[in-house]
Amino acid sequence: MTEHSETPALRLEGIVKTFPGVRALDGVDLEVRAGEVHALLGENGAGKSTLMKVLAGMHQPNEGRIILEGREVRMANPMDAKAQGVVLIHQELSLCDGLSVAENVYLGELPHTKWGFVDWSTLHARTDEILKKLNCNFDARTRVSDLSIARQQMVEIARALTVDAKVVVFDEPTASLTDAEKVVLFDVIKDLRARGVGIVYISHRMDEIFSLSDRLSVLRDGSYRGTKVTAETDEDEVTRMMIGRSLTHEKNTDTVEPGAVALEVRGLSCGKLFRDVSFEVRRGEVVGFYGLVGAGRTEIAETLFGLRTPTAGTILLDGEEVRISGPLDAISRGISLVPESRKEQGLVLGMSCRDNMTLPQIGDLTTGPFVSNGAEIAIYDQYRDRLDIRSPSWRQAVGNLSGGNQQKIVIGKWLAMKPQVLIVDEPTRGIDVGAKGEIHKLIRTLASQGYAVIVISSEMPEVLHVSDRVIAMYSGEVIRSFGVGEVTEDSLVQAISGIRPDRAA
Amino acid sequence: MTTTLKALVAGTTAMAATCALALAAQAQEYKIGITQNNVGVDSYQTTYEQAFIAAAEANENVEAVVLDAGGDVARQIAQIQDLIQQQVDAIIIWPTNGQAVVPAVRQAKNAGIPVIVTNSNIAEEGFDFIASFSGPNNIQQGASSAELMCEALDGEGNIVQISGQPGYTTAIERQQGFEDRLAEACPGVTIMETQPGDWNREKSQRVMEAFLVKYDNIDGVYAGDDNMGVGALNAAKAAGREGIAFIGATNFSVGYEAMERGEYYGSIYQSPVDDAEAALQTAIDILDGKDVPFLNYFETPKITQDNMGEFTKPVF
Amino acid sequence: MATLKQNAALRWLTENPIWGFVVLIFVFFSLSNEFFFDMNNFQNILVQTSTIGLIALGMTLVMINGNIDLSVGAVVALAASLMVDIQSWDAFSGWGNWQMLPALIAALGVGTALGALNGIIVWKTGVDAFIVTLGAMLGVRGLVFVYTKEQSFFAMNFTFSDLGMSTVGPVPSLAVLFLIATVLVHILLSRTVHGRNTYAVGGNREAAVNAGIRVGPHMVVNFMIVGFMAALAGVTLSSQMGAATPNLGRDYELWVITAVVLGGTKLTGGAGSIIGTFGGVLAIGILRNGMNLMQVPAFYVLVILGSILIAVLILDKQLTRKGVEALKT
Amino acid sequence: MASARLKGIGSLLARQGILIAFALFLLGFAAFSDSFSDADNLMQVVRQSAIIGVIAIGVTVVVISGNLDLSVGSMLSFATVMVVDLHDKIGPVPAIAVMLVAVLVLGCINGFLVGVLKLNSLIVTLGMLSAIQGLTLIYSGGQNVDIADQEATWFSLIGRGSFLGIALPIWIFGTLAIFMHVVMSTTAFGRRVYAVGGNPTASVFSGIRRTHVVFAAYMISALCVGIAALILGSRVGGSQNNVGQGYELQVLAGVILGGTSLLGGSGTILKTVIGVLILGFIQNGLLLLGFAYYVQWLVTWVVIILAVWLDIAAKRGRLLSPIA
Repeated sequence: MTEHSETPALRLEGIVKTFPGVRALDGVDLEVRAGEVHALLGENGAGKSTLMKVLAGMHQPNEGRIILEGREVRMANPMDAKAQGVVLIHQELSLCDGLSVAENVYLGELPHTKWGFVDWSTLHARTDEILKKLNCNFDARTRVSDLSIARQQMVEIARALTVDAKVVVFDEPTASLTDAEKVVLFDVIKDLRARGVGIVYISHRMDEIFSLSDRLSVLRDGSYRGTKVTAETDEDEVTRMMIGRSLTHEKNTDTVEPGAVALEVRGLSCGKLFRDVSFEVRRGEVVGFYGLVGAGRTEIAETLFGLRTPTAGTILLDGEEVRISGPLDAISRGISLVPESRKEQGLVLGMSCRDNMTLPQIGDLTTGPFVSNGAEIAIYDQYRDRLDIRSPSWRQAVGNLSGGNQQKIVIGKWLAMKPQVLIVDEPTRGIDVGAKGEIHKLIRTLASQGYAVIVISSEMPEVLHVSDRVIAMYSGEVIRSFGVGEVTEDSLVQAISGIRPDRAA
Repeated sequence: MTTTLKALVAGTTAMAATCALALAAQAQEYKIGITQNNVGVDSYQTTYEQAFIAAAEANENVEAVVLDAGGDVARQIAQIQDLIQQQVDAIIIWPTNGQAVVPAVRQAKNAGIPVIVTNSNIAEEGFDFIASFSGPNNIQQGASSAELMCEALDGEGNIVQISGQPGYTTAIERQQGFEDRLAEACPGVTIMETQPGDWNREKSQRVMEAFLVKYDNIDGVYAGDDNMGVGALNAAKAAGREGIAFIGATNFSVGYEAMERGEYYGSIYQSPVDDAEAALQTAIDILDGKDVPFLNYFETPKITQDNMGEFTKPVF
Repeated sequence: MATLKQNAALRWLTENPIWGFVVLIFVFFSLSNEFFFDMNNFQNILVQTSTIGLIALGMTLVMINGNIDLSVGAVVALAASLMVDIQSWDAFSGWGNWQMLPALIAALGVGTALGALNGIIVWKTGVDAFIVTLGAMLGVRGLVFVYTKEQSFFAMNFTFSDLGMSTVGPVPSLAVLFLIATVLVHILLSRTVHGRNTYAVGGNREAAVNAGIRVGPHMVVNFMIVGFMAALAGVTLSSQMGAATPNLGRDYELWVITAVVLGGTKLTGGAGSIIGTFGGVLAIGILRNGMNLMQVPAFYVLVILGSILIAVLILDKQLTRKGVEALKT
Repeated sequence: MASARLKGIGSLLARQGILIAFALFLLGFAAFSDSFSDADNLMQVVRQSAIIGVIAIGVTVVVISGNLDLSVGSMLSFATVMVVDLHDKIGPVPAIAVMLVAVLVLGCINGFLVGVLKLNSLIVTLGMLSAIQGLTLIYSGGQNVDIADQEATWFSLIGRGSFLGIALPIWIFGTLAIFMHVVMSTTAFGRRVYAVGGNPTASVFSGIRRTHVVFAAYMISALCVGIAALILGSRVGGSQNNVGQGYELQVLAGVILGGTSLLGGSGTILKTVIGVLILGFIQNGLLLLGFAYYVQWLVTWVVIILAVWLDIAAKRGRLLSPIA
């Protein structure tokens, strides 16, 4: 490690941030030196995002100090933070579709002449310069809505380069990038580091953290657990710091004898979304789908659930060819889908816990013309206990629950349908470690009870942990199917990057 | 879906038909354009339009361009401009507002097109730009209604007034004529309150219901037309209040029937057919170069239970 | 290169389908009515649509912001009443034709102020603009009646209505005013920082907030612009009539919104353009004018206009459809 | 502890603000106008509100499903003209049947365009507002329609009769309100409407046929308009072609006052009833106090914004919006 100036680029001291009823940050310290990549780790809900929002001026801390290059500062708002040299690159895209790349990059600070006219030549020249630095093969005038998600991510990153940044925070920047794009991004990060910028790098991907970062800090439950020099630690130690115990991301070793084929898919295609997909799922078996965002996994699930019309191929349930006309049809045939986005697709946030949970079967829970209150509450109680859902009452609006409890409501909703084929898309996104383990256990239990389960996940340990077989997808195609014995992390990573086994060999 | 589709088809057919009609009619002598206030809002205006079209068709020297402003002043001005654009020989206008159309009328005059105002006069400032007015005298009508009221109450009593749509000339003139004449002829009759009924029977019924609750001493009701008058009558009947004299204007068939039943005191007889025919005739006379009086009022006599036998029942 | 240009043209048309429709009805009426294709008639169309058009320009900004203003019709009436009434006040009787100036200032000022009031309520209370301006639509109409006491006003001074009927060279002043306003608002929206921020605020409000755009004041400015435009429309309309009536501008909000939506502005905000709005305004103007010239019965005009609005909406949906791959939600 | 209770009361105040405003208005009017608190007058306001109220019940269902219906005003004109016109031609029962079928067809069109084609409901029903207005005029040829002998037909009773001393329109309004309230709060259909309005995507992912739900909501709205047309046509014994003009706004004002969010997914029928009654009492009370009729518009302006503001403020826990 090279020595830089004595004063760190950024120091956070004793940051406390409380929300009504929650102490999100409890005296967090963090020190980022100029010219280092400092990884920030922690499970979801550990407070990383809150900390970064405090840093970027989106939240004001209740206590504690932010010291930038030795000077105590206050970040009144995001603009203020940016002006002082602290830039946050959001995990979720925050671009405006209708505007050009340049306008998005300089959003809120468009260069202008004294009459308020946008100075287009300056704007485009500056933006093109930044895009060139990022090796982007699109120009400043391109409309953002015409770009792919990955390219939009690059636009997001380009924003950081508009100011003379002292500290740049990357929040899960690689979530939707291809490997080639990742390489470019890492070059950019290294370039920033060489120019003496302090970088905070938030990611769940250990490989990235270990290859990129100089030091790392860990948060757990809103409090600071310590900082390590990356080269002097290992994954195991970091994991223990994050979750307070060792977690063995073992492969699934249960050997349940799979039963008959419950679901078979032959040559299924849907336009450009996915092509010629074939696989089968047996009763008592968990099949994991692994791949990058946009690889077509979710779209397959949606097709099986009747939400998309396949352009080719057949679906067989229990050996019988079926045409699934819509979700209602899918449900009546015993297919359940726990969707990818719980807030947008899974829940009606303004409705009570119970009402959400019984929604798909509300038509069957009637006595006479009326919905039977008792039957509904019975179902809610059963799955609340089974999934350990923490909610003050069934009357509580789902929007007021924590992410993990919300996800459990969605899972409960579909378990209550007693499906033959259960599809879970990103089942543990945004869920704390404890609940994660429970849900994994639950998935295994369901399989052992004879359900056919499909798990779609972007987390390799999860896929490896719960699946009997893993299907790797790349760009709408199935690249390879692994049995539980033959899968390795390396081969899986290769597969989802589009490298077929024959060529890899 | 099908309804809209049908209507659309019907609309297009109508469009094509009128188009053909317009082309075929080129050879005729006088092309007279009319822009009406708001056809369809009540039967008077609709009957007027039908009578006008019938009269124009009966006269083979006339080709009529019939437009409707839908009650919107701005649209009426646009229609006058469109008529000027089509170089019609004369324009008949039923003003949506007596004042607001003056500049457009002036524009027509400047384009050399004589303008005839029908039914409801324009403001005095515009008199220089029109060739003639043809229609009822609404101020006189209001005054006549006041006289009827006087007669009905023997010069003593408390009444309420339900006026037409606020801001519309006919409503304003009738109200003005009524109030002025009443004060003059019958100082013993007091108008306790005036509320607008918007030419709408249901609205008038509601207004009357409120009056009935508020005042238990109503002796008479003056309504800006019979449509509203019958609404007020309905309200009084429903409330079981008797001995109220109802007086309206523009005798509608419902008013005529109520009079037959003895429930309605009187009204002003005004025939839309006479109105339309007078307007067209005035226009033709002007185009023929005949001498036409500037204010061409047609007769609007009082009609009461006593003399109603002299009048045929209105068709609207 | 040629195909690239062709693609650009095609793309432009798919983004502004209304112009295809404008051309279509233009050709239709030109062929089917002898009076339609005429310079004077085109000027008429411009003057007739200028009222709706001016308001639509402002409404476009507000709607790109993701808001809406239903009170514009009432503001038209209030501004017109002020314009006509104040110029005849005794206090200004010695001013000659300059007596119109205080009236103009008052009319435009009140329109802008009511816009600001709407905007501030939307900003500070967080109540949806639809509800705020629905209330204002009733309330401002109430103000008009309180102010006018149900009376119409008439401008004694004919100079005022002459102004409305005047021409610049061969072109009517009001048409010129409308065209200039269109160009100005187009420039405002497409070239200034405020204009570009309008898209940002409507398209992704959170991103705009994070980028330091002060969303509240920004929205207030746009409400003030639409208020100003509605007042200006009230002034021009009253100058055509030399008068003002309390019922003026009824239903205008509906036609303005129709024009803006026909022009491709999304009710959810973030997309839209003045070029599209201008097309939408022209479409309504040409339809009305053409149907007048062809003497389509008024009853059918209502059905046709309503159907066309829905038809364009369906067309727009078809153009942006994703095809067979779409998620069936 | 005390402060928590205080806060609880504050939030209760804010949440039930509409009821409190209602009570204040009633008390205010009663204090200043002798005839206001008269039982006959109160009853009359309810009766006069029945037409708007019946329509508002249907519109509330549409709004809860996340859409708007601005076409109810011209649909009311259409239905009233039709039922009155046909009454003398084919008799009351067939007339009512034909009219109900006709409005349901119009409801179908709305439902198809918004539910199936997923077009924006504001614009669709705006277009329908204009189109139906034209259809009404085409149907009647622009003439008023009347029932010739109103004394002789039982049809007149719908709007004018009474039962147990209470006017029939009130019975219809009350029964329909309670019925729809029960439907919306206790049946599977009701639950689905709330779900679709609350989150259309999640509803589809839960196997709800959103298309059907939205379609049904528009059918209910149309049916309510049909029922309102019966009251209106019977009460007046005739109809003009523009009789329903502007009703859409009054109805919407009532629904909004009742606290139903235009975003969908919340609101109840009974609150809409209260909203409509408040409007009715404001109108009546101000008239009785001798204010010009247009003063009620000013009051409505203030009341609507205050009511919705309080509602929102209670939900977010602070008075002013956090937007910078």
